Amino acid sequence: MKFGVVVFPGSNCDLDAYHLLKDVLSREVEYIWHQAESVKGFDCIILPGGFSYGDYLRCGAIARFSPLMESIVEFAQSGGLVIGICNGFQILIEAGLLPGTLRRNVSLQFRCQFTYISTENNNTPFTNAIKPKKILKIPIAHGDGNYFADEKTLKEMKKNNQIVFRYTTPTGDITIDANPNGSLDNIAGICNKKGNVLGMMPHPERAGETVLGSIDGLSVFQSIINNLGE
Amino acid sequence: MKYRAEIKIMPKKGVLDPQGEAVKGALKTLGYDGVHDVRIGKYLVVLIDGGEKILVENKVKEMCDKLLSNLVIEEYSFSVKEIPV
Amino acid sequence: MKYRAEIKIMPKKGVLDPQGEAVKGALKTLGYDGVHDVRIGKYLVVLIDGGEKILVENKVKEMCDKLLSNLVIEEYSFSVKEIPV
Amino acid sequence: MKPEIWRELGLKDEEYQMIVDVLGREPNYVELSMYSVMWSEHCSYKHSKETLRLLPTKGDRVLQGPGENAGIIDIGDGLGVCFKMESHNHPSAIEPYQGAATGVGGIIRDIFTMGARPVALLNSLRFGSLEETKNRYLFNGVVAGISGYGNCIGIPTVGGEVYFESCYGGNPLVNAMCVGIIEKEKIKLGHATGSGNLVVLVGAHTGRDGIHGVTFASEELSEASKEKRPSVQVGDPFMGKLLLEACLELIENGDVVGIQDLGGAGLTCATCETASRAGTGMEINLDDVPLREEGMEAYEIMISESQERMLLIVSPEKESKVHEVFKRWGLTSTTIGHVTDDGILRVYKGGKITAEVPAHSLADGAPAYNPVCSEPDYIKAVGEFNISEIPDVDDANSTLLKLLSHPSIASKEWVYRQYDHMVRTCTVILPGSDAAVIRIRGSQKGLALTTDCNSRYVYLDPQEGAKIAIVEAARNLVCSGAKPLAVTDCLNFGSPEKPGIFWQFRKAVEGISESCEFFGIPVVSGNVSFYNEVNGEAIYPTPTIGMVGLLEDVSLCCTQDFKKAGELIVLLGDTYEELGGSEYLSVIHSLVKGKPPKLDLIKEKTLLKVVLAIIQQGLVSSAHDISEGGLIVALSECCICGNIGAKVRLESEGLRMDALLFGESQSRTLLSIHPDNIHAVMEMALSSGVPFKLIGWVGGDKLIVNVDGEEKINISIDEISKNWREAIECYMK
Ligand SMILES: Nc1ncnc2c1ncn2[C@@H]1O[C@H](COP(=O)(O)OP(=O)(O)O)[C@@H](O)[C@H]1O
Ligand SMILES: [Mg+2]
Repeated sequence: MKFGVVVFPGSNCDLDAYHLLKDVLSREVEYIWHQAESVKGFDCIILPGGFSYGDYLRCGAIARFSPLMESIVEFAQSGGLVIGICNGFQILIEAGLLPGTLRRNVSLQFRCQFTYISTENNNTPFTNAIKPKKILKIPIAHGDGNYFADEKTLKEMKKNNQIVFRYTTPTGDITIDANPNGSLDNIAGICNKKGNVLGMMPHPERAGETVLGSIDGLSVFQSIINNLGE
Repeated sequence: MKYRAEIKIMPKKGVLDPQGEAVKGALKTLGYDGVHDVRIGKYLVVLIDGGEKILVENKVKEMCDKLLSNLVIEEYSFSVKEIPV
Repeated sequence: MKYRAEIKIMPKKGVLDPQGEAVKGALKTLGYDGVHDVRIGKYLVVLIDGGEKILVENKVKEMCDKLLSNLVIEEYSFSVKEIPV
Repeated sequence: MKPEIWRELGLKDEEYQMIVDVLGREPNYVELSMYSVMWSEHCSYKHSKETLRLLPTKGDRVLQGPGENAGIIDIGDGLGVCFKMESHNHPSAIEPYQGAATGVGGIIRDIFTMGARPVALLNSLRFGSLEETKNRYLFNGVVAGISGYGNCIGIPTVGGEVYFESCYGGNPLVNAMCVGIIEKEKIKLGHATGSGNLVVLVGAHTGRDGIHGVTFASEELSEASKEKRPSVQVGDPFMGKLLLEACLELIENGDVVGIQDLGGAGLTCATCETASRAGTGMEINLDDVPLREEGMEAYEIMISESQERMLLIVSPEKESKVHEVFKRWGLTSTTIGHVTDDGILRVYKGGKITAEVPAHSLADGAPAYNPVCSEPDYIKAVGEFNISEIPDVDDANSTLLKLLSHPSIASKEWVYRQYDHMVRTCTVILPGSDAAVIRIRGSQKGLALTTDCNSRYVYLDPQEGAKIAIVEAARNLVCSGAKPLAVTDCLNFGSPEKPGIFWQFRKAVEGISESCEFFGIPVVSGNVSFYNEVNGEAIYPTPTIGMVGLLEDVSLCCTQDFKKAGELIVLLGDTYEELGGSEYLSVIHSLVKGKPPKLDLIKEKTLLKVVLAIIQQGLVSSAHDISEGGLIVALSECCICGNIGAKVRLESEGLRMDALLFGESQSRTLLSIHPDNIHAVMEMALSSGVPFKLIGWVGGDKLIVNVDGEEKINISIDEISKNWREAIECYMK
């Protein structure tokens, strides 16, 4: 099983995802430069966090036109596993692989802090290893994580169980205070209809070692590994 | 020929504009009570070479749809003027 | 009376506009070779009540100087129209 | 040439004469502009270099001392830690966001110029009172600028400090520090060695950024250039990131001979310094410099301070490869000249020589001044202070809350939650404890990082205050479990041409030297910022100290928060009746008076030795340095961060209540210890003569303090926490 971490100009969490997969989970992983032709040979593609193209204009707006994205879109449409974290989530949305949009945080400020999230759908390739009801402690670090979708889209998403993660209190209550950025319905992560494309604002790759204050992020990657079947 | 395209990109009606809200609040605290709505968007000036104006206008529209604006939350309008040499 | 003020805020001439540069680059890679300059600024629409138009215009200018634009790196222009009731 | 011209450029008459003597002729306007920027205080250190010689810069771990772009310290395993702090005060006063952002960008370039991978940022900030709108605007803008640049480029901002004092009202201080890791044999220097090697300019196009407004008054300028305005530098962290990656890739592969960032004085500085360091000369052609604006004149191109640019010295064989690498990273790079052996910096434009000056005289030929130095009158005045003039505390509870909610003491979370302090997944101790700790990938080791300076102490007694700044930094590192290694300093003062200010400067440097000598902690890099004044009023003398410490085993690091109910609270060190310069005196009695607490270096050394040993043996659950606000504020911080209460008994032993509770006596540390370890710790402390007091235990949901059996403080942690956490937030809403 081989993971690919895409490197856009301005990506800066590529290193962290790579480190976690290679050094912590001892999996095969390679960086993929954004100008590469294709993602052939990879089983799971990770779009890491960062500031691709400086997040100028809109987060992810320019990166989605990178040559590699075409091949990633095909990969996704043919059922390949794609996970976008933070800026990666924004890119997936701009690329039309995920619905809705991510706007400026209501605070109008960048936020870096630990958050708590509940798993609303344990039945995806990215969440099947997460114990039901388990509240995950995973940090966020973004200025534009305020999820929005119009009512129609939101209904669709609910119908298809596309809402995967929501911000909660440490005890699992979904409240306004638990919402770090103003996201609609405390949405922290969503997937596409098929469930093979996930986007999430929290950084599971930052919660994979005890010294870093949490290992709750591991279960996301463990799910992928289970799903790809050792 | 050289053209100057001016593009306005605004948050769609009904879509919350936190930045606009914040500025409205700030203006009120500064004592501008008359202010009852503020919407904030982007303004782009693009200098572009091209043939007939109509063609350039189509190009600009295409740019807006493809890259410059996000149709989920934004709407845009633009004007193209020829730059006299 | 009700007025609608439209305010354009742009980076001053000579001040670097990294965002504009990046978007220009993106447009070129998308094949829009004709594009040779992109500048990106803000566009504000402010709805404001007031008496005579001239007074409102002064108010708006004051807002721009005080809060809306950063005169060190930006320049602005605006227009005020009365909203017919 | 008319005197107005060089005077407008900020050159003294005798300095102009020196230039004429060096050249053997009158300089032209381009040459004069180049000299004016290189011989400015900022580039030439002409008022400070003599005094700075006092600083200890040697040590067996020192791989690179002052003089290069940043200092480097050996941390074993073939690795070095490379770091430097720099000020961006004046740009931040004019445009807080861009001023701070470009400050961060600049210090990052200093680090990767050495070949080091930047791994952490810190910042030391000072503003006037948050009561004033202007100061809130500056504070907000500066923090946004630091976050805007640091987050985007992907280097965690892990620590720093923020103080609010009216003296910084019109002149905020923005000191940014960057820390990098480097493989010893990969160290690169800014040397233009090898006649015939090529000079490559890469990064942003050159515009009229930051060109001194004064030059525009000069009559030599053409009509056309008259209405050209100088523009504020704008940072582009995205391009900064591309430059960082591309340059490190080239250095990694050994494809560059020398490398230098373009900072103050832009192209002039980068060319003459690299040549001067290598004892070579250089020829560059301005027609090859990519420009952002039309019709830029030679002098503008030479002194432009456009951001995100680097200068590389490359051998002809590598030229094409170097350009390829930059192209892959989407950067513009151009060969603008070559290295010569005649020691002359020759600048061509339009096929003609527009400047021809000895590189060495530009870079290092500036005069060194030894300004008049005399004790300012205020020193005596503030020194005369009799504590009996002020009433002792009656309501300690409300006093504590007042202190905790004062912005200088209150939680800085409003600041650091805007910074990505976790990217690179190496931050082991996040902002909010005494020092930040980052792990070093691929090893057991970790680095502890802090910035410190109580400038009120320095104001009251520059020498003692500076000594204390060093030991406080050391104490913060030790409390985190690290051994202090080395210092970078950022010396912020008023005008050195005023005898009283220069005296402050001189004394402060002496103080730093004294502490550093004593602890064997060398100063390996730093920066001087003079003329921090608003209409004649200088800021408090502020020698900001950045210190780096080493943990052999990062898993043994220690935080300040109380961990478990039932653990015992120990106070190491003696408390004296010292309130001079204290936060208590200033916040509660609006007095900035007295002498700072006295510092006994020997006592401090034994304390730090013991605390470090205790932590390294894993005998304590928490350790916290006692600084602003004294014992009870420190206790409150331990409780708040651990979200647990404490019950404490103290003996006044004849001390005033306020001195006991809120005095800032030095060489003290608060520990929380599991009962099983208490004897071991006591042994270690007493055997080395460190005063040891068991003052209470952790537990409950209140902070309760009894003095001589009488309850003086009894507040719920919730209330303490609320006051401490929300203070800054409330101002910034
Ligand atoms: N400007 C800042 N940027 C990042 N972290 C900061 C900043 N100011 C303060 N902090 C963090 O807040 C905590 C408290 O700061 P401070 O009171 O100066 O600690 P100390 O008194 O122990 O030096 C420290 O962890 C410090 O790193
Ligand atoms: Mg301290």
